[in-house]
Amino acid sequence: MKDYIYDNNNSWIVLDIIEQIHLNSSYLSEIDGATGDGDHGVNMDKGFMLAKEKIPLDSNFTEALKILGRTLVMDIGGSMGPIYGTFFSKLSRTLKSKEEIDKYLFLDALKNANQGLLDLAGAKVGDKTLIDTLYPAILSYENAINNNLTFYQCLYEMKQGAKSGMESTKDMVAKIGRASRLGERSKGYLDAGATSCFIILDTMANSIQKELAK
Amino acid sequence: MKDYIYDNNNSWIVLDIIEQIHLNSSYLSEIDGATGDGDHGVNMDKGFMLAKEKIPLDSNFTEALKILGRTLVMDIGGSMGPIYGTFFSKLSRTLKSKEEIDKYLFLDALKNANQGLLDLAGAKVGDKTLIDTLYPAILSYENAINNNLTFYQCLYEMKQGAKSGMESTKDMVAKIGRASRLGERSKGYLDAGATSCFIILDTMANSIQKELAK
Amino acid sequence: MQRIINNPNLVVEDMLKGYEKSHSDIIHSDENNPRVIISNSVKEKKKVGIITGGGSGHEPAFLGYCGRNMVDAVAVGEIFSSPTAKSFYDCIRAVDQGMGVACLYGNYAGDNMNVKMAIELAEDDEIEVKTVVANDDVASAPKNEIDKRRGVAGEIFMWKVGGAKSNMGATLDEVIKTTQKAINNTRSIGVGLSPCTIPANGKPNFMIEPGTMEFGIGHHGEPGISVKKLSTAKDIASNMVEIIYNDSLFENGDEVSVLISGLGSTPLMEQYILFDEVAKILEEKNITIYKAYIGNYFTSLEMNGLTLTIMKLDEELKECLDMPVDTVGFK
Amino acid sequence: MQRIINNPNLVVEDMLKGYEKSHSDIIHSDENNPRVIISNSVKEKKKVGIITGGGSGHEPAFLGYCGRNMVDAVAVGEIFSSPTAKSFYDCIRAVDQGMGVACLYGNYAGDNMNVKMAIELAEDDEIEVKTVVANDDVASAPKNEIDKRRGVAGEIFMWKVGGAKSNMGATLDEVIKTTQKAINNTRSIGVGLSPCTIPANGKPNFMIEPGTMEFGIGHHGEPGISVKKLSTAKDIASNMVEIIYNDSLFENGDEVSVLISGLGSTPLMEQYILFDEVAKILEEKNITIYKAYIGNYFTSLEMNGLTLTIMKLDEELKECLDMPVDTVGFK
Ligand SMILES: Nc1ncnc2c1ncn2[C@@H]1O[C@H](COP(=O)(O)OP(=O)(O)O)[C@@H](O)[C@H]1O
Ligand SMILES: Nc1ncnc2c1ncn2[C@@H]1O[C@H](COP(=O)(O)OP(=O)(O)O)[C@@H](O)[C@H]1O
Ligand SMILES: [Mg+2]
Ligand SMILES: [Mg+2]
Ligand SMILES: [Mg+2]
Ligand SMILES: [Mg+2]
Repeated sequence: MKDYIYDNNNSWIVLDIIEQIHLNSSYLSEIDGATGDGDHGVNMDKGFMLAKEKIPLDSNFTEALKILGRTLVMDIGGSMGPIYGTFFSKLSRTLKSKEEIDKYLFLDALKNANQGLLDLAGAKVGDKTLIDTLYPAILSYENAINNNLTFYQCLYEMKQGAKSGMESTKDMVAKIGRASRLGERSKGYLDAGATSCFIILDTMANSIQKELAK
Repeated sequence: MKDYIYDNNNSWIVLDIIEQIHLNSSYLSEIDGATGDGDHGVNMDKGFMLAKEKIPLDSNFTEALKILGRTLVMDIGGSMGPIYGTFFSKLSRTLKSKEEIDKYLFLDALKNANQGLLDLAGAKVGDKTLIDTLYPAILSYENAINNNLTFYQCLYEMKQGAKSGMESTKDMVAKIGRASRLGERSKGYLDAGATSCFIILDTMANSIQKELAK
Repeated sequence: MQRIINNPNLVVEDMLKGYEKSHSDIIHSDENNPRVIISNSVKEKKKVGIITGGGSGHEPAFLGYCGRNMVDAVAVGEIFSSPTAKSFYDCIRAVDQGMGVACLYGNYAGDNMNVKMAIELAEDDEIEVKTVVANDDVASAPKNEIDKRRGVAGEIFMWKVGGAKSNMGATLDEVIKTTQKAINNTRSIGVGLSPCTIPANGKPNFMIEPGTMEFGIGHHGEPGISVKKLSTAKDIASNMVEIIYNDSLFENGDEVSVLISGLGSTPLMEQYILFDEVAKILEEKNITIYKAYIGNYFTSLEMNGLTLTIMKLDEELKECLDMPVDTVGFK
Repeated sequence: MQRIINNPNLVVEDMLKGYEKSHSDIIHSDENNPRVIISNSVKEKKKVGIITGGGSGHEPAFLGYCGRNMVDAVAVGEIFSSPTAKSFYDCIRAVDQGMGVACLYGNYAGDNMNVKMAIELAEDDEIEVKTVVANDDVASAPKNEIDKRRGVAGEIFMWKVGGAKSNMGATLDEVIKTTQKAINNTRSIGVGLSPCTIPANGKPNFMIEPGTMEFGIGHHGEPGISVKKLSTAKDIASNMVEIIYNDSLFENGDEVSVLISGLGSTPLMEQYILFDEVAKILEEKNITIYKAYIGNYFTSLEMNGLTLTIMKLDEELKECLDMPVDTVGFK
């Protein structure tokens, strides 16, 4: 098994993410409906499907990330547009510095994306947002690197971190965004953004793992 | 016992009517609330109390009727203002032709008032309005005259007619005014205007009877 | 009842106080009768006086249409209840300048009676008063009983045209003739999606089942033609235009003005959505929209629903519509 | 959900179609972006461009304030959701004439982010963009965190002043300075009596118990300062004025403009009743009302409730308020 993937010709990883968001869009809206305005799936689907049209099948992974990021920033508005848009754009910008993407470069990319997001959106861990998925996912990934695990294994750890991060939002009281309207009553429900963020990270990890195993 | 009353100095008969409307105003609004907009008592009370201020204590019966009629026409608006206003104005106009009011003159007055009302308001017997009280009341009064009963007895018959007229509205379906909104569902409730009309006729009859008995 | 009021029996008084204070640049109330709202432009030029009046709860109607080049004086009634004969009479007196007065109002029993009595009073003062009685609501009676139809939002076109015509210097007869033409050329239809509550009553006096709508509802909740399943804006628009069209007034090639009025709690967004559908249908029928008005022009407290009004235009009516006015409710 | 719509996910698209058709005398949409509404008066004289944007569901805000002497272009978002960065960017491009663009919008996370990104895009085109961010809602954060406060109906005064200033020929810095003064001089407070439902969601996402009100509620149902017993208009007015007054801006002798906006289903009648009480309190405090605006100026779909906005005036702000405009929502 390789311990890196090529940037070249790997836009399918991004298309996988788009596919999963599309398949889960009703589910995401349903979760958002419990504490928010029930449109998270619709918002995400709109932007991701728009990007799909624009991504050439055999383009680079980072090129596809860039198109997705730009489409989200430009075309979905709300908070999700700039937030996920920035996330994917920053990923792209870091990853495209090399032709081979190894576990260290991927860590840098995740960290830069996370920082871009924190600068822009101002949510903190514990606010019951997608940050609560992203932050523990990166932490688990970094721990795995520090323990000298392989890229494949690091991605496995990232998925675990993302999952428990997402699940942790169930017991949180929303402090930001629409769900904060409910205060204590927001407890007991997953956060919609945390869930979509899990789907994104989980799918990306799975696809990279597939590529590593080729 | 006399078989006529004087016009002179008998404004108290009108003041009695005003008093009874005032005392029953909540009840009238309550009935109106069941099928209409719940303001019949308020509407009536406003106009009648305004008239009370303007009626000198020792004035004539017909003068008081005229003031009441004019006040209602001028100052309460809606349908009740013109309808009851016309009713009392027409009563006044017929009755003031003589100084002594006997049972025949009173019949003329009732008939003229009734005609004025029909010309103006366009409601028919059976529409579930105050006409359903007024019409049988006049009919009973006229029958009593035809049977050669005394003024006092004729008034008793009028009260009976008014009462059963009012009660007949309970089984009617409203065809006019606000309650017609309910169609069949207006059944089972007294009509508010029919009830206020009963109070007016009943009180007027009682007071004239008192005067006759003096 | 979720309401921002003081005494529910004094809502009209309280509203009028706020109205006068906030619009003293446009209107004032009669010195002796707070239920009479008079345009500040009254008598600033010699012309036929234009008055109207009706129950409250329809704001901005009726008082919002009082102002330069539209209505000169408005008689204000209790909620959903005709103004007094005296208020109509005071309006007549406030606006007459010897050229007569046009009283342009809606076809309701109470208003008919009170206007009739006010006119009798004015006769004693030798003021000539003529009337136009709006009967634009196609849902309220069949065409062969057109005189029984109620007036609804079409009254706004009636006032606009009457006010303009009078300001062009027309005689009373001319004002009446043109205004009558305006209302003869106007048809309206309403739909109700949820009821309203009169403050002094405290509960809605009718119900509309969720998922249904009352097609043809009146401005005070008078029963509609039928209770229908609540469908799409496209369907609703098509039903509304159809019933107006079936009244055999409008034809291929006509030029019209369209007015959509929310009844109270229907968001503007939905009014525009409905308008888009109406415009598409009219285009198909080769009817041109000269002007469109969309908003809460004639309400029924917080009722959910709207009315659609269409007026067939000719050059004279267009000229009247185009005249600028200075009122609270219309521009 | 009792609504007159077609596809609940396309309400904004459908509304915009109707809006454009009915107001083509005042506005048009961008050739390539239907979510950008542009005043027909754009570029008719050389001046600083004025843009804004925000979520839909607040009609007539934001697009109703687009027109001559007010806002030159408006970016239109989904219901209660910020417009895209691209739409803000397209607005900037549509109005720039080399004198720069003032983007005057409300303080919400999404809008802040999207405007920020649009400005970055405009930098590449060498268009200078400066912003004023409305934060008039006193209920949304304490005074020492004034930058966290949300923008609500005070945005209308911001647009009015910014639009007027730019039309007087001011530079970008001057426009920004005066507009910032306008919003610094403005305070608002809202009360909610019943919730609203986003069409695509289908159910209200919060509840207000009958007999209570949410004092300090935001324009999208953001939680208020406290849930209070629903009391009289007099009490509500006094609580509203007091919280604004406690922000230590207004003083004895001030001249102000007052704007009361219904949030959707609150009848005009109640808005005037509240205004009357507000006017009485201000009079007691020796504050003079220069101009008052009452009506559904900035709504939240069919929410029941209203906002009170007060702006402290000086000669410059009065001159700006007085400039006539030609928009759908304001006159
Ligand atoms: N400032 C923020 N930073 C990070 N995430 C946020 C922020 N505000 C909201 N979110 C996320 O956005 C999600 C909701 O997204 P979505 O439903 O698409 O937008 P909206 O709330 O405008 O309807 C929430 O579940 C939360 O995770
Ligand atoms: N055209 C009419 N002719 C006779 N009586 C009428 C007519 N319309 C309504 N009424 C009477 O009016 C009564 C209601 O009066 P009220 O409640 O004071 O007025 P509103 O219906 O305007 O609220 C009804 O109960 C009915 O008896
Ligand atoms: Mg959402
Ligand atoms: Mg009643
Ligand atoms: Mg009534
Ligand atoms: Mg949303």
